[in-house]
Amino acid sequence: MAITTLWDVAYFMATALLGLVGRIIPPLAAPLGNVDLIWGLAALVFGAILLAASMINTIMLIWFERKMLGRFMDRRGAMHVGYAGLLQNFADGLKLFRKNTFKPRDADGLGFYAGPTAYLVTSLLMFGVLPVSTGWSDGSLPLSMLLALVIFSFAPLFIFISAWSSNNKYSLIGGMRSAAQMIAYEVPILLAVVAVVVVSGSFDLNTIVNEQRNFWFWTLPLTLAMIVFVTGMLAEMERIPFDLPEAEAELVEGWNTEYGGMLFAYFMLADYVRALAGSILIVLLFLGGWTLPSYVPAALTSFPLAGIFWLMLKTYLVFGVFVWIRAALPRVRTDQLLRIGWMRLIPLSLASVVIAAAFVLVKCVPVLGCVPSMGG
Amino acid sequence: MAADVEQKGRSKPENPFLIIGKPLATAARQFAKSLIRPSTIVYPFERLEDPKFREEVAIRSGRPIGVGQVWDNYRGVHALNVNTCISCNLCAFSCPDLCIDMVTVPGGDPKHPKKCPQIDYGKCSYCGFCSDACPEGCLSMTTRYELSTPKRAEMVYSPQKMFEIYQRKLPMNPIRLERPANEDSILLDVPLCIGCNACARDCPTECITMLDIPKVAPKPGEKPAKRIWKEPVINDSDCVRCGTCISVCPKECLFWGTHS
Amino acid sequence: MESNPEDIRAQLTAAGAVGVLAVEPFDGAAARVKFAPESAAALFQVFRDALGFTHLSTVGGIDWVTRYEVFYLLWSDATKRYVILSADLDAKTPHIETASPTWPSANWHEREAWELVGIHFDHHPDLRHLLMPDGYQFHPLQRAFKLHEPEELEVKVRHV
Amino acid sequence: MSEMWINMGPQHPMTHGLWNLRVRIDGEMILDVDPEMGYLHRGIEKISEDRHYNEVITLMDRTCYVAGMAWEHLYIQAAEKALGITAPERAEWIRMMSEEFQRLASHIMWYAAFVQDLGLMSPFLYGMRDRDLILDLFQAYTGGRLTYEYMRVGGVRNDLPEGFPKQAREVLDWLEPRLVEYDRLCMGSDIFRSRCDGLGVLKESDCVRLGVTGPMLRSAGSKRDIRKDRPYSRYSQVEFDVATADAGDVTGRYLVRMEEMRQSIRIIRQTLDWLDHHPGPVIADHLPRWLGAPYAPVGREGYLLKRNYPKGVGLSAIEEPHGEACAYVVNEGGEHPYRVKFRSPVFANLSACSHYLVGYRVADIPPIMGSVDVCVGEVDR
Repeated sequence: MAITTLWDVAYFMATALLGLVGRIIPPLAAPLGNVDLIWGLAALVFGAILLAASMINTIMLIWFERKMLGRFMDRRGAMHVGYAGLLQNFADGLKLFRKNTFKPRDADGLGFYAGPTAYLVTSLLMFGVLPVSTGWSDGSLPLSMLLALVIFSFAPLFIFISAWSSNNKYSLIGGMRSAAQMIAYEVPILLAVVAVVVVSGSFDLNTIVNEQRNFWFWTLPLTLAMIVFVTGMLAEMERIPFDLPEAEAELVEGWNTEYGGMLFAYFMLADYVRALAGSILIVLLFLGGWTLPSYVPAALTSFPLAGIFWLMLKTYLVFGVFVWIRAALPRVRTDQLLRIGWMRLIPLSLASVVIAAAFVLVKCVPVLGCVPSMGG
Repeated sequence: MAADVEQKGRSKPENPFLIIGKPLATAARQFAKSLIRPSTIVYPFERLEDPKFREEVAIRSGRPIGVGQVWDNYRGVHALNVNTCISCNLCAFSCPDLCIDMVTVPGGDPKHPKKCPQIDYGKCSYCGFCSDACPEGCLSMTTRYELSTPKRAEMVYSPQKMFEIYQRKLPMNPIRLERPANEDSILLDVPLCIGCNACARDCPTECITMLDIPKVAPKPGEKPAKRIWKEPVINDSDCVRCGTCISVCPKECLFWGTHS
Repeated sequence: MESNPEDIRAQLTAAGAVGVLAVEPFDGAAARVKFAPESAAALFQVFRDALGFTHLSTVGGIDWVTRYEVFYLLWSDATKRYVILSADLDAKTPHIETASPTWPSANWHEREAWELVGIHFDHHPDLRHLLMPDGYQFHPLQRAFKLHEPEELEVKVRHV
Repeated sequence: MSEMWINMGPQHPMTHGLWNLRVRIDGEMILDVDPEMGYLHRGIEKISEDRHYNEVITLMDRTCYVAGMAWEHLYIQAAEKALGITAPERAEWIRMMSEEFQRLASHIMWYAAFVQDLGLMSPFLYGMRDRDLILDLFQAYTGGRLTYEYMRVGGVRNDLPEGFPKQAREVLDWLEPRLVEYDRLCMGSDIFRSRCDGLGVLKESDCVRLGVTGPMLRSAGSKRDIRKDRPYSRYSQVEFDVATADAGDVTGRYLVRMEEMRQSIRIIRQTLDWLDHHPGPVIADHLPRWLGAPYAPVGREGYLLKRNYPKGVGLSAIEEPHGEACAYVVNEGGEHPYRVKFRSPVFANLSACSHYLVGYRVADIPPIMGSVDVCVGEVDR
């Protein structure tokens, strides 16, 4: 069996593990050889690898942001734990882990504890859906993009639950802002995605990425859609121009005011998990995913794990742009945010759908030539 | 929505598009500059008072650190030269926070024990009045600023501890108070004096000598004056103007003023 | 910046102000106007409207043990000068009419003067504690309030 | 959602100090505000009555912890008037330079905190970085970075050290382009403009009525500046313009403060030029000993009555970075001031806060209160 995908690796590990156990304890050899059992264990191993990879990437993302933001602000960022502060976030996480988690007296216990947990778990679910390279998962979901966006939009529910149940006025205002903001920005995001679907003719992220390979990504015909999508993503991630729900100047910490210790860490982590997933989504939808344009020398894409390398590089660059925006722009106001969402982005996203449809009809771009396969 | 409150701040129509190019460019320029070396100092490892580090970051055009030199005149922990201290109490008098106690140190004669300042840094406000007041220059402030400690009692620095700091030869604050050229002296209200010797006894510099004065016979009908026929004479050049004599004078006959 | 009490006196006479006891020269201000506390409200109006002292800088009180003094520092944008109004109040129940209707900025200054010095301002719209805790019974800037004896004070704080 | 009161403070990122802004809101709309002060009340006026004239200076640095020099200057002027002492010419120029440096430092500090309230973190660090250079200068000639204890009744503590004017000019050269950079980050950004335009409007007549002074007043179009209208120190001998704006809103206050920084740089340059060519004493050559320096405490009534001390009342007013500050020092003879009364500009500016907050949104509170530049130390004193 050739090991080409991560699933193969997981399956191989599960087989080997069960085989080893069967070798040591011969009576168990036959029942352990059950294909379903191997498949189940392989799924577990697959999930564990995925979780570890995404968590490490998330924490690296936090480090990346801290260092980069530091340079934008003429300072250094984390310095001392590990080389250039690489392990600082692990140290911070350990500290939060050791802290006491306490609940305000009048807070609702179930919501208070379940909210952040569910928020983190649903955010992590994203990585089960997003393909990271051709060798990542076996097969593909036909509607994976839709599924990713659905998972992505779970968040306001849990934020609101945790905000409401922590029984704090700031949390409440923050939760309401969060809900309003995320709902307002779902619409332009979905419309921008429609433009992508129109051009690629598929809801499958694998297909979308492969389609882009032929055509120097889609930045030119889908520039407008990309701007709308990135702006919407900024709002969905609650990053700085749109971080009203946790606007610390007026709302202390917004919806996570009452949280401390590990529950706060859940929120922080989930925020960055969402940031990572969102950045990956942007790369997949607009920047060619793990592929490079077809005229790039093959040597650049043929080394081992090249797909993951290029995807992560692009992801970090996209996230770097977010950090840049954070370093340079103040936060907008709630009404302005909603006005930007409803009055500017939605018309823009509708326009982007029209533009995309026009491209599909013409199948040509003035400078770059014609692409017969466009539009599926 | 309460009807009586007018909604404000919504009159100006907003731009259709938000122009954000300038701040982005400014941040990017700063990013590029900081890539070489950010302006911050990695504090416990790099210190501005360290001359080697100072040379390294010295004048470099366009960098905020090293725009100029750094002076050694920070008002930090005190250094005390116990040997030259004359126990004049001026530092304790001058302290606005009452954080200086005069404690006995070994070395004085048993009759007049030598007293030196002990400073409670929990109260000290680092105003420098004490080192300004010190007439002998034995109490001065150093650039040392790290004195955090887990115990509050350790914030009280005894004279010996400050003497150790003195012996470490840290950079001292070179600024001395420029004292006015012709200061007030201590004057005597002669008719009030009873010659009790209190001022001469307590003078830290021993600049007061009690001189005999001719005995004045009581006028007829008056009781003879109850006094010792001596009078303090103050050697102005030795006087540090601590005012101890004024405060101990039982008859309030010494006062500040100018010879004229 | 010369002190110019004659000018103030002339203007006050022209405006028909009553209750002015004395107009003294004062270094740094046009004059110090002593007035009788009973005629405060009318005099404030005169100073604001006739003399153009539109800006009330501050209100302060001094405890002179045998009497209280309340002083108002006014500024005129037109003539660019200060004037000090000052009134003596009796030591038992020092009180004077509030200046808040004339200068709304007096509100907080009078609250402060009331709680720190103990001068009561009649008809003040909102005479609550400002710097001290609610229910604080002492007036710290009175001479009878000595420092270095905090343990003798019993502070009753009302929790709202 | 029904109306509710929320407490913004005493520990809240918006407050920049220790005070409590109670806000009644309906949704995001502010219906009423009620500031609660006094969390930082240290009784400075009372403590001053128990201290020597010079020892009050240590309190002045702590009155407003970002504008210590200005408050020292204010108090020293009043105390000198009350005691009948004049400082030498050079000391006055050094004081003026110190006050302008302090204004620069205070405004930069304000800029840093204000922009950070809007969610923009990098200008905060730029501001702190540049303010540090001014603090270096303060350290160079006073020995302190925040609590200077520099001015004395009758002059200043010491002359400027050698090499100071050179470094001061270098710092000014560094700061001038930085101010442009600040502007690019704020005024160049439409998000910033849309956050600040038309917020917290207070018309000139309202400002005068409510006792609001300083940049808040000048942003509404008034040209009142104590430095111009009633020149103290040597302000009559330097050239500068009074910064004004028209709108009276947050943007206006921003513009006024930015322009004031440029004018401060202008004043400092003139002052440095003057100081270069006029060496001289910096403290009055004859100070009564009972005043100028510490001595054994006497404090007995009999002594005080027997000796003749001058009596007097001193009033001084300066244009502090936050606005018009006044000091009223009563000298009844003796070593301690009889009564010290300070007029804090922020105290008055804050007392008007219901007039510029009601009707706006919760999200507008940080920019509006940021533009007021609250320094709780001088409100509570």
